[in-house]
Amino acid sequence: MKTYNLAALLVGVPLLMAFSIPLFGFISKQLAKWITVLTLGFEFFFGLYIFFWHIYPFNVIMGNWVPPFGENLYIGPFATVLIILVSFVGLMISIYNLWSANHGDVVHFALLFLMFVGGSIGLISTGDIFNIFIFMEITGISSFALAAYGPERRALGGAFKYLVISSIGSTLYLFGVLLIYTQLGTLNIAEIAARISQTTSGLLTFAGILLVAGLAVEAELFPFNGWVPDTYTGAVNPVSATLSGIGSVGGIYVLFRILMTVFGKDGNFVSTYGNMDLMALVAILGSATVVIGELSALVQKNVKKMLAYSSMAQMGLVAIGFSIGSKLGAYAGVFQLVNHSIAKAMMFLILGVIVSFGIGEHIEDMKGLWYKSPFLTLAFTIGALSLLGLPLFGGFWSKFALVDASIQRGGWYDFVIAIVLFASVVEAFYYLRIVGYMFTSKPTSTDKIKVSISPAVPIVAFSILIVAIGIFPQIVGGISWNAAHELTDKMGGYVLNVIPTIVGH
Amino acid sequence: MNSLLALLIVPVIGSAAAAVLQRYRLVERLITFLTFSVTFLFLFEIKIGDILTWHLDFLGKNLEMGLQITPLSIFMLYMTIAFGIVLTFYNLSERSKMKGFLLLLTLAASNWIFMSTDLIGFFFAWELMGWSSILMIFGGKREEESRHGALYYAMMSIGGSYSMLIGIFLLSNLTGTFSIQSNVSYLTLILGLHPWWVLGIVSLFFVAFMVKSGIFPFHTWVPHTYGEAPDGFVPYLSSVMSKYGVYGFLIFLPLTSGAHVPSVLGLAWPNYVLLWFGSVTAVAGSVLAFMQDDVKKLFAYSSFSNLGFILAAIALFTPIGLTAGMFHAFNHLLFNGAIFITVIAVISKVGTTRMSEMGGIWQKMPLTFLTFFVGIAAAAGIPPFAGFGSKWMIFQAMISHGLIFATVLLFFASIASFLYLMRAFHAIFLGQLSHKYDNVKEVSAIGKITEVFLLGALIFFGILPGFVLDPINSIVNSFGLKPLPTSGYEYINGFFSSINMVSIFIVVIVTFIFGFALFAVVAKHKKVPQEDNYTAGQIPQDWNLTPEMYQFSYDFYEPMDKELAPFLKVKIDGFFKGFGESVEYIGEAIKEIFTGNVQIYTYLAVGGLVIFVIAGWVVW
Amino acid sequence: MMSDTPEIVKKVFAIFVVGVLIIGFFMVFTQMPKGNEVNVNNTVSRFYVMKDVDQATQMLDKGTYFNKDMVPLRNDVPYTPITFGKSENLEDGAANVVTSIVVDYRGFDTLGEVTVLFLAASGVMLVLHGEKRKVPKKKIAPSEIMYVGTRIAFSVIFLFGIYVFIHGHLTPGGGFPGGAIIASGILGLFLGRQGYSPNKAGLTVFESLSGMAYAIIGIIGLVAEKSFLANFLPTGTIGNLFSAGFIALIYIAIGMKVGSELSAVTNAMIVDTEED
Amino acid sequence: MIDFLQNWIYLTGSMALVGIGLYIVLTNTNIFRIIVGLNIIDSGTNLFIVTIAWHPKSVMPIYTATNNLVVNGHVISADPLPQSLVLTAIVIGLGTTALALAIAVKIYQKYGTLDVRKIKEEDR
Amino acid sequence: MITLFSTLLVILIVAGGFVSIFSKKLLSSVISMGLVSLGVSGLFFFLQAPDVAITEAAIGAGLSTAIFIIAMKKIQKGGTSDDE
Repeated sequence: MKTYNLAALLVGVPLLMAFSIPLFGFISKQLAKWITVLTLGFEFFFGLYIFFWHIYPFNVIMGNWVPPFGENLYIGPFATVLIILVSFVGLMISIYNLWSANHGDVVHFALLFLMFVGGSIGLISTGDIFNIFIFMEITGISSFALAAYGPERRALGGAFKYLVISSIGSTLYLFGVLLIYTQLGTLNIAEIAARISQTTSGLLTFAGILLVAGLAVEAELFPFNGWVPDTYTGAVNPVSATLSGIGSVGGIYVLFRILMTVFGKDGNFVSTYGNMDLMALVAILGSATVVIGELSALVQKNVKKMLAYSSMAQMGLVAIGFSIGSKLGAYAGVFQLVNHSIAKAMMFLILGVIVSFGIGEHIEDMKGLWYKSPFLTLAFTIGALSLLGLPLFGGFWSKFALVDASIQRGGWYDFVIAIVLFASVVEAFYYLRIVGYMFTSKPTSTDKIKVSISPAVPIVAFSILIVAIGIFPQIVGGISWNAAHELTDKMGGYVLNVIPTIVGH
Repeated sequence: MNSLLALLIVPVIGSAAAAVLQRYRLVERLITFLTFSVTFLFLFEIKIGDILTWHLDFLGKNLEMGLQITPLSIFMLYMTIAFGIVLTFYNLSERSKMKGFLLLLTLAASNWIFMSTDLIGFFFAWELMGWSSILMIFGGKREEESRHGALYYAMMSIGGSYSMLIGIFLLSNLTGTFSIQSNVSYLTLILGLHPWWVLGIVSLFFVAFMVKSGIFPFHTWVPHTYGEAPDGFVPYLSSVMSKYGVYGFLIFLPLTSGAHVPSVLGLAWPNYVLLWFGSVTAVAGSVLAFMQDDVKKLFAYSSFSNLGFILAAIALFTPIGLTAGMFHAFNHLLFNGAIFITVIAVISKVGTTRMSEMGGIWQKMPLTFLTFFVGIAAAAGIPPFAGFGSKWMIFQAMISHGLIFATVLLFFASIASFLYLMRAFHAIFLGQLSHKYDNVKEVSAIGKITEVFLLGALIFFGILPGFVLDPINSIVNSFGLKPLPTSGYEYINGFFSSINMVSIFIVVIVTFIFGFALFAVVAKHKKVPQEDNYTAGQIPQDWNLTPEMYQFSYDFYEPMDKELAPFLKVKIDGFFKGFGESVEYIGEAIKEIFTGNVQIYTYLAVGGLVIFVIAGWVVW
Repeated sequence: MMSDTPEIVKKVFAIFVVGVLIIGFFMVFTQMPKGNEVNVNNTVSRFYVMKDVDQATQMLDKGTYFNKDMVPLRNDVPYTPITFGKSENLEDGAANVVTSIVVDYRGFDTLGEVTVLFLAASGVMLVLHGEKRKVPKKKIAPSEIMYVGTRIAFSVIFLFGIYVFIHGHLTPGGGFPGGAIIASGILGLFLGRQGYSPNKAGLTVFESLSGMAYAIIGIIGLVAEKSFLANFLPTGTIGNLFSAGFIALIYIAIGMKVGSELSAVTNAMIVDTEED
Repeated sequence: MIDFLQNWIYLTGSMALVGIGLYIVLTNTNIFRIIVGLNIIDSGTNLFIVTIAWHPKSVMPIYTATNNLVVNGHVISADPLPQSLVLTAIVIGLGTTALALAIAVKIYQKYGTLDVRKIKEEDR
Repeated sequence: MITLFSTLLVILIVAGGFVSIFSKKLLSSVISMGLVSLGVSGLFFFLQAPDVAITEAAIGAGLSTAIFIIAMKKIQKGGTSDDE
């Protein structure tokens, strides 16, 4: 067991800074936003440090109580890649916020945003199943408040819907956790994972269903994703970007941490203990989500809502990838998660810039954008083509891997992938339609959009990253493979790294 | 720098430069042209057998990717890049919204497609080519229609790619490698055991190729897309991009014609099916073409009709069939390029694509007229131009296999092609010149150079086909078939006989001069204005006749249109459209799930949970 | 289930859904230890109660904690009896085991919990931002008794709240209820005095500083004991006021934080609102 | 009878609360009532968590002069861990409730209604 | 004895829950929610969880209900409001 307690700062620093932001807010509102940027920059570079110096996998022990007695953070390859992803996306959106967040209570907005990202990082790194609940609530409550922020009233409606569904979801999750506790008497993920087969199978199944249902709310899987369209549409654009680029990452992470590490039964293809294969359940949910999301997006005329539905559908794709249960599937899932998060966050940010110039969200309003701002149009196109899985952009490789994994699994996954590919064609249609509107029509007015530096930085960074991943997939590929290993080999990849002596004498 | 790599890198660099400088149209066009030329120069550096491999850390494996030059690929490379040079040179004077950087991306992709030794690179390049051409088509003149055309193309193309993607993984999961060669040889190995299984996998690939080439029943996107694409891009689309499908077929055809495949009439089943697809495409294309009034659409149909010929020929996979197919592919590139370049020249001058509004242009654009004339003569298979030889060989190949009915079909298609070419020829260039076009001028110097070059090429390869047949023979050889005998550059050797193109050329020229002299000396003719018509005492307005309708190309084949109309009601197009509409309808219905009422969402969530619980009981 | 579904259908369906869910739960409860079957010695709590985690850790390091089937041998961990008021320098000095878990053994949870409340308060302020305090037109002066009474009551409640969180490691209660009690005292002030408003900036400063104090205590642990949120103070004798190391410090921070936060929430909610 | 009762009564109570809360959420259209429902669900959850920590012979988990938690090496107190979790859950419940109420108040101001069916935009 | 007493309490709580379902007035439903919370906190005492009981009483029963009533007052529908 390797310990590296300094990494507690990954959670500690955002908390400290979040607590101090109201004080900075007395000095200047701008300072509060800069604090967010600096803190997330710290997180990002800490993540890169962990990655490049190859410190992972390691444990962070809280309060000197080693797992399974106390709480710990476990930062393996999967957590590393997601921490870097989340902090990068967060950093970029916080830079964007320097420009965009300027009405209402900016100080508290900055604070909540910081804690949303910090909470997601905690969620990703924690090694305690109840601690996950706490961090889910941290991200949850901050995202309700963030979603309610904004000048438009629809933000409030969306936030309330999210709140209700999410509360029910977290209650279900809590029930699931405690049902497991009654059997095993511990809350540590590693110990539960090692001993999951010692539970009563009926109870385990039920607990698993509750956990899946609770976590599917954050992971945006049908039928628990009713909140998605309204909340994404209602929230201001950087918040939508955050929800889709960071929030769903955390949701998916926990869902598959629970399913594959805690409930997982090792094999060629990971399945779960209990009477019911929850992986198959999630695969069904994922397919339904993809189809419903894409078809709903197809008939949308509001671009933001279209992005929301597409976001949902993409999460379905990610879920399908993980649920295949093989290394390749997990690899595809991680890859797709990274690509989706970057691309979708960028597209919401671009939409935010567009809307701020008085251009509407309706698809007709996108006409002739090319003549107004080639930069934004190109960036949007890059994002869209990446989501469609076209080459030169990151999404190509993930979709490639996803199809490979499903076909390798065979069986009924052939149908799943057929459905997915059909839905992808639908997705291609509506994205290319927007792109077409942007490129073809002459605009009615030719006012140029001047993008100032602060929103331009994240958009440029995201597009460069998308293209870089598209050309050199090994940027994400290597660590994704390690992450896939961690997920599919639960004893070697997770449990023994946390509690080395669990195998016994 | 390795010149194989240069074939990929140079276009990409050029593309980046063109993208940055796209605001300055002429600079952009110049960069495009120069990049094509430089790429062509690198082509001289490479020779058959050159190979380049590298490794990609992907899917947790160290995948080997590579480029390799085969006789087929070098033939394709020369063909496409040379045509690209001609086209981009012409485009220097062209004004449509063609984006040079996308064309260069397409070039990089096309080079990669022809050289790739692995399926990952092949698919990557295939998709790259797909989306860059899709984006290009968005730039068409009419925004609604071009968007529709591009989306139609995108849907078909992406659908085809996904089919290929599934095929790739079915294969690679069997063999554990992505190398094309080992996959094909593996398939050959298991062909005896599971013929239908192999055919299933291969047909997944074939769908993609058929879509890209516009083969029946996936031809429906062709007219929409060709018709609406930016003018500068249409020749590339029809001449070059349709050949990717041919190349793809040629990768897998050796396999399907193997000895273990169930066969019919001495021809392996898949080949037989492909042959029929090809023949039907040829006929359908021709028939649909002569009912078109839009000139770009007409030649779009013409283009895929010719692809039908090519497919039918290569599907035979005999020496003569293959030679004929490849030869026709080459000729198609040439004459289709010539036709489309002249057509877009005319379109850019007269500003319409409707043939019924043209007429008499030959007086204004004589050189264009001549090039077009030679082009359609070649397309119609009139000796001595390129096109005659290949069609002649195709018929020989069909007959030598005893496929009488298919031969008849192809023959019918060939005749139909006379009809539509005749129509286009007449409607655009002959007849009376409308006063609208009094100010129309011949193309610019650049255009003239291009046209002269194409004219020369059409005649040169028509009378000295050996220059093409030689490399084709080496291709045939590389497939393990015995190439046809060669006997000099001017000879085409068929299965039954051979012809000397030079002597035919002399005969034709002599005949033509004689005929023209006769026409000039004997026939009485005078120029009349368009309105000068015999209306037999009727007042034209009573019949709702407007001057446009006097134009003799108006409703050129009206009687035949009426005869054929009932048969054309069955539309493949309608199938795809209906499918799209029903998907949209389902989408509308599904959207209603998200009503915006939080209670419904709660019901969904809790209801979903309850369903899981019940499912849990069932398996309890 | 469209919006215009008749009420009765909705109700029946809701009863069905809820019923199925509850029947499912009960079927699971039959498999769950209940009543006399509940055995705390089978859970990790055993060590928290016995304050024996160090011993268990040693066994874990030696590899004798888990048997071959990975079942932990919790009952084999050597046990040192604890006598109230006598035992010294235990690994955790709090007499209230729940407190010791909340603040020490699972202190990270509590840090998160404080954050949740903090975020909720911030969220309330974010959402209700832009609401102006309307100056009440007619000032109803509350009766003198009310005025004096609430002030006296407030001081008593305030002291009680402080007592509750300072004695959190000895008696039931702790930072959260203590803070809530203080907040309810302030709520009383609202009732007693028309137009009362606490010093908002002061509340914010208090809130921030106490939150930062908590985080800094965690970081001091990281510096001093090489572990975030580790106890860096001596634990003293169990049952004394000055025992349990940093638990009292943390509970004071939490108490102040929760108190000021909930007061701020109450204040944000209670001001008369008007669109700006 | 007593055995049966003490095994089941608390579980029944907690489940009844969860059910009642869920029923309220599912059938009432008033935002405030939905929040009431969520709160009741929370209460039920808390009761459930404390119940699984309890056994009939347990004592409270606080060392005092008279209260021995460990007898013969066996812990006899109620399980303190779930109790500490409940503390967390209660505070989180308060946070959610406060935020929900703030949003509800704002919704009433902006939409002019408390009916969840009417909280939606025209263009969906 | 304690069991019987707590049974009674549970019945009361459930009754309180039903009141909050069926009461026409929003205020009474909120109050009954507070009572449910208070009853639950009483049960916590029986369940040997004094910490939780105090917290639930102070936060769940006290402050939550108070904030509820404040919020209701804010929308001026407080005491007399019916739903819809």
